[in-house]
Amino acid sequence: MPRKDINLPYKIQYLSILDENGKLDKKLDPNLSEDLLMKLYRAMVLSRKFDERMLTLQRQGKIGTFAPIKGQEAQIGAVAVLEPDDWLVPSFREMAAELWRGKKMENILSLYAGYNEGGEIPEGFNNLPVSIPVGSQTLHAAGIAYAIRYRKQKQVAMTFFGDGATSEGDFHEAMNFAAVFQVPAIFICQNNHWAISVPRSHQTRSKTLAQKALAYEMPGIQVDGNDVLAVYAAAKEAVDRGRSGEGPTFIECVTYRMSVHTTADDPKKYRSEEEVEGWVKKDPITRFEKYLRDKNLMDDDQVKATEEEVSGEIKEAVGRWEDFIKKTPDPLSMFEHLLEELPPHVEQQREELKAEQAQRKGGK
Amino acid sequence: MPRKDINLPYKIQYLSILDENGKLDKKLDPNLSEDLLMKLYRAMVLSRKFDERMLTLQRQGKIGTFAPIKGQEAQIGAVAVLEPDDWLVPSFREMAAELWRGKKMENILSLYAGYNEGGEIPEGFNNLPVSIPVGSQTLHAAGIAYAIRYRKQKQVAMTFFGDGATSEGDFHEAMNFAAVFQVPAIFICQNNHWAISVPRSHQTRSKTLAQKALAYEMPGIQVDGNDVLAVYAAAKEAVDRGRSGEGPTFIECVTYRMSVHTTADDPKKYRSEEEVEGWVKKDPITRFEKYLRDKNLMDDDQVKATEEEVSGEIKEAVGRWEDFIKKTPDPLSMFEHLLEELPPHVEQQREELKAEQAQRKGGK
Amino acid sequence: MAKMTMVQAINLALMQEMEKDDGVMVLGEDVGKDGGVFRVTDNLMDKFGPERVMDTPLAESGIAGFSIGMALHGLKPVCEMQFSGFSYFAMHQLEAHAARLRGRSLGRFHVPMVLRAPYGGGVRALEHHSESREAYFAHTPGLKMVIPSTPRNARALLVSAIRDPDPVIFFEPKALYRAFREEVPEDEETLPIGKSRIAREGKDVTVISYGATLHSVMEAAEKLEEEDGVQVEVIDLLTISPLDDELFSESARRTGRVVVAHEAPRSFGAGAEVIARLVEKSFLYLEAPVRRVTGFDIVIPLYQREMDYLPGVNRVMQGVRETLDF
Amino acid sequence: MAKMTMVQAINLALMQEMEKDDGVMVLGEDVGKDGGVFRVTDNLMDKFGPERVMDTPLAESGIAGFSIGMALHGLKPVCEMQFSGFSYFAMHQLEAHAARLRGRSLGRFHVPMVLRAPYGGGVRALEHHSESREAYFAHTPGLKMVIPSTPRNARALLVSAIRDPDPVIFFEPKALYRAFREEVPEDEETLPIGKSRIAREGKDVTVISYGATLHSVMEAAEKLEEEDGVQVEVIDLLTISPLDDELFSESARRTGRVVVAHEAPRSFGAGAEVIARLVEKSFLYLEAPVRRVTGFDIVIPLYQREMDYLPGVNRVMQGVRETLDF
Ligand SMILES: Cc1ncc(C[n+]2csc(CCOP(=O)(O)OP(=O)(O)O)c2C)c(N)n1
Ligand SMILES: Cc1ncc(C[n+]2csc(CCOP(=O)(O)OP(=O)(O)O)c2C)c(N)n1
Ligand SMILES: [Mg+2]
Ligand SMILES: [Mg+2]
Repeated sequence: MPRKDINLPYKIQYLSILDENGKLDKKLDPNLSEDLLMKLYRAMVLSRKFDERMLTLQRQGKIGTFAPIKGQEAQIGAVAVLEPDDWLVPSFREMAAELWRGKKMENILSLYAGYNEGGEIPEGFNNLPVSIPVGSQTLHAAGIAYAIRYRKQKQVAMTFFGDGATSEGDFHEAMNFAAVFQVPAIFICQNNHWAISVPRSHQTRSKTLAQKALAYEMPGIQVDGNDVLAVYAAAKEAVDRGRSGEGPTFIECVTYRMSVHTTADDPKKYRSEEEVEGWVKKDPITRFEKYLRDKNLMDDDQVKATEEEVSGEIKEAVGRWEDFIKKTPDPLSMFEHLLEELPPHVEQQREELKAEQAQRKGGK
Repeated sequence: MPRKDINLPYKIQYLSILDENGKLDKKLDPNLSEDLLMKLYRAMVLSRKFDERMLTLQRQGKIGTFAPIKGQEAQIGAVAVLEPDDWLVPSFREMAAELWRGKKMENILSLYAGYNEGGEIPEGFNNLPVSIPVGSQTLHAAGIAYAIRYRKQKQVAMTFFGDGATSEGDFHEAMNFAAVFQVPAIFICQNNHWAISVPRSHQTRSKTLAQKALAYEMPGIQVDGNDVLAVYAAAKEAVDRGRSGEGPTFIECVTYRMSVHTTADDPKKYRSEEEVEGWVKKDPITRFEKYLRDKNLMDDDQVKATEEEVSGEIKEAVGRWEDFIKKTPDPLSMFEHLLEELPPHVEQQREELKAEQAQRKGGK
Repeated sequence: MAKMTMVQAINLALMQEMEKDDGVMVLGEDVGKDGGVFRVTDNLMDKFGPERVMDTPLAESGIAGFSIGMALHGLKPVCEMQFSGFSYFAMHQLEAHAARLRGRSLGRFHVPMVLRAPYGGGVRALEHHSESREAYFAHTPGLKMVIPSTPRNARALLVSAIRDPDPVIFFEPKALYRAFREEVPEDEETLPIGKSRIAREGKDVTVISYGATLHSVMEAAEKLEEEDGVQVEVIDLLTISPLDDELFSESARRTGRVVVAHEAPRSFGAGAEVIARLVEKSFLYLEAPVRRVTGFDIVIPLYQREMDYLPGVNRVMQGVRETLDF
Repeated sequence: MAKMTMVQAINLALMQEMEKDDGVMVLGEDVGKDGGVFRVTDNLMDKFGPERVMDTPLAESGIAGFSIGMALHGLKPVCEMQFSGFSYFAMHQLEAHAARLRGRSLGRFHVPMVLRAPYGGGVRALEHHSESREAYFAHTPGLKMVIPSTPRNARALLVSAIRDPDPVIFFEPKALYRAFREEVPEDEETLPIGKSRIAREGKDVTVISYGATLHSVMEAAEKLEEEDGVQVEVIDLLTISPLDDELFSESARRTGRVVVAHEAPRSFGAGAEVIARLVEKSFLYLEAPVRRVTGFDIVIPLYQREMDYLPGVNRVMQGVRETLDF
């Protein structure tokens, strides 16, 4: 057909550095320091163990519904590129990234145990709190990044969201705003193959999620999201681009949600055990551990030592959290932080609750 | 860089058949019957003249704000492919398409003169009424098309929207739903270069709007939107695709809003006269007329006759509309068509108004 | 008659309406294979296939707008918002189109859709999973807003909502999903939309409520009878809009004393409208100010403080007592 | 002091606040080069450049969400919804984030944004250009909802809104944009958010109103004085939420008779909340039912019937007379 082809800029590429067996593609080695490599390893192990611990606590009824991150620990590769004053704009499945950026485990436990206090933001870090309305937070990252640009600062805003989130209008608007205003925002899509029971293939018809970046003429790349080095390398490129004023980047991290969607979910309804097992081989921690062993940075003893160390840390955090609970925080705290000043009629409602509390305590 | 390229299916093409001088690219001739060619011509002239008439009526204060379509008459090429029971899902700048599909001019006048009665849907046609919230109607087309598919019918749903509309989340969601469910929907983007004062280049960073279809793995094409034959050909291909169960299509029609955004707008604030004049050369009617003259289907006399004919038609329609107004429809009609049955408390409000009206009539 | 939870009763309504009318469609996030995150749509996909029970992409405006389209072409979509807290993503589709297409087309088209959503607190859920914002929809002309309170009336009202020729927002009090069982007849049963009911008769004071709060009110009424010998009449609104102001006005005229109870924030909530109607229709009968026992005008806290936020039995009792003591 | 239209007064507020604080940003559809479809933001782009006066892509949720982000990073975005009828596209961003980020972050972050939108009827506009849905936002804890009524108070309230550390929805009665001029001091002036004012003193009856309707009420008050010798006190709410229930309650206690007037649909509107507060706070002082003179519970009709829809002078007078005759 003699129609004219239109040449489109940008193409979509795929990046993988460490394969499933921990073998490194040397040409692509981001050459991280040994110290950083070890830190990444430790953080991934900590996240895995803490996730397991949370699951236990949930099953024991000590905390409520939460979204496990098992299998997605290589997300740490992305935030490892950031400075504390860069912005992290997470969804609800970035516990590993949050821990890396100072979030206290006891706060995470409190949040999922139903205490607003768990929302505490780690000092010195620009982390937004967990955002549950899918996709909605991506716009905040775009706006923050604009403010950074306007203030001529060097920060970036990195937002995380799932494969399902790419279906939301807000995602589209965020990508478009970010591209139009060329802001230093990094869009990290955690394509973990499932949005609760809906598989990636049914969420959208496109072959990749990365290609959605073309709609906004934004650089987009697909990376092996279980390869912490690939995630790091892609994020580094994107962050550098952002800091040097070259605008936003979209990164699709192909990973897998190895656990339940949330603890209220039963994946047996919609996916096979085999599928899950297929991904065990691609586990981000095992392959990274193999790589470190090959590099002689890691041996059996050190693996054990790391695990013990993080288990100790977790135990301490759980202890601090239990102490927090024992202090049974005042329910009147629900009236805090609504607005800078509580309006009189709400103040009055607070008094109603206070009176009721007093009455309850005073016998009855 | 040794990253792997990902091959994406579909590419974006550009289609133009009649050039600015009315010269036909023979290889691409859709071979329309002379009868249809003449009908298209006549309809375009009618739309142009009616648009001009509306502008006069507006300037005289006889009708209120409306969105002129001058320059976008080739949109008729798209609806010319449809059957009456196909669905037209317009925005607010498809007067030409609406007229083609049975909409009465007197109703259009009534609508913009502030009478809800103007919303009357032409009998026998599945035309949705004008939709003002930008982009929102695209979802209705997707849903209608799904219902068609579910009922195993052969209809299609064709929706129109502007370049600005592609920024709305609803557009994104509609494209995604349509592609995922492979429904017979045709998305016709009237890229008229402006969304009020915002130029296409600032609306989104992508080189074309057509490439946005790639994000949904939907066939997308850019056509010369001032070339009624190209619009027809692209729409025909899309409608055939839809009818044969091959899913949706996105068509970007590159055209130009030669007049004001609405009669409340002053384009001098944001665009140059030269730009507008540049587009006069690309006028969809002049070039089509040239083509018909070259084909010996048209001569001076016929041009004149057509213009007189349509002017007569318009005059009659204006007359019917004036008669409608003289009948000064009952304000109580505002309570009609809220729900199938008016709830008692609204019925009571209707009575309040009725009493007030009676009182007013009965001399204060 | 089988004893059913509200989840089962709603499932029954969907099942039977889908059997009866092949134009009834179910769509939403995870409503198909997963059967919905609360299992309300369980087994529907097995029975009716993925063409009628559709797992959609994750987009609420998309779901609502797509449903509007389906309805325009003659189907009867019953779409789900996974939680009412995400229904505001679709607010513009509901306000601008679902509520208006009948009028805009002078009656040529109409939008017989149902938008179902679990709403309200009490299930120890995450943020955004406990809101009660029925007033948004009740304030929108062209929409109907229904909230059932028991398995049986949930089933009957949902059937009516599906058959209704106009858009119905159907909020399901998720705290009641599995809270108790009730006999639900296998045979078809409907309840008129726009009518409330007397849930308990009494002569001393009227408490007007709906949804999960109704059950706190019922318990409070029992206790007040036991402890104070007071006979509380309880009105269950069932439909928030159009509001049936006849039944509660009539009750108020008898008792002279009224309390309104709901878990939504107090200000600009449904309670205010109830009071306004009472003032308009029964002013001279009111012997005491109408009290509102409601959620506070704050963001509902996470679950540890949720029970202090929600208007429970004690708070209702106190409200009634104050109203009686006035 | 110059005599200004409301458009000019709002423009002045933006101009001066932008001069004073380089963190104040203006964004929205056509607010830059075009100066806004009502020219409210005229000349701002020339003066402050496109980095501070941003023509955004056409996406309301985008504008709101982007503004939230800007506010989080310390700026003070004043974003515009071209018409309030399109603000529901952003409802979820406002409800889920603007209103909650302070709480969710335990006060570490806050969202000092203003969302401006022309609202209400009376300018012979197209569909979706005449709505009054302030109750949606007033019912949303964490948001403030402000509606000015004159050029001078529009300017002063907008300055306060911009300086407010929390999100403020600022609805501008578009019928008043150019309806009349008022002296507006060049020098800085603010008005507290959350406070209403007595627009006219009187002793016989209180009419509570806001926005464009306030002016019908004022005219009705004059006429009632002339024709019936009745002295009407008029309260201008100015802030819808948080509602200043002190001032109008105090007035109601003096007059004993109250009418509430607004153009929004009656049911579940702001009038209901006013009545509820009156009942709660001043029950024993009310000598007659509080009447609502409001828009009907229907979709506001196109402009030929708009004046029959909107509560005009006659309807207010009738409401007052009925209240006095009770
Ligand atoms: C706007 C909105 N709609 C629905 C939900 C309910 N919900 C929570 S998570 C989820 C799936 C998210 O999928 P994805 O974006 O892929 O992220 P993942 O959970 O896989 O990390 C849904 C539907 C929500 N939180 N927000
Ligand atoms: C959701 C929404 N936001 C804003 C508006 C106001 N508005 C009407 S038309 C328009 C520009 C539309 O541009 P485009 O989509 O390119 O269509 P065009 O007017 O050029 O035909 C705007 C902003 C609207 N009608 N709906
Ligand atoms: Mg996912
Ligand atoms: Mg345009």
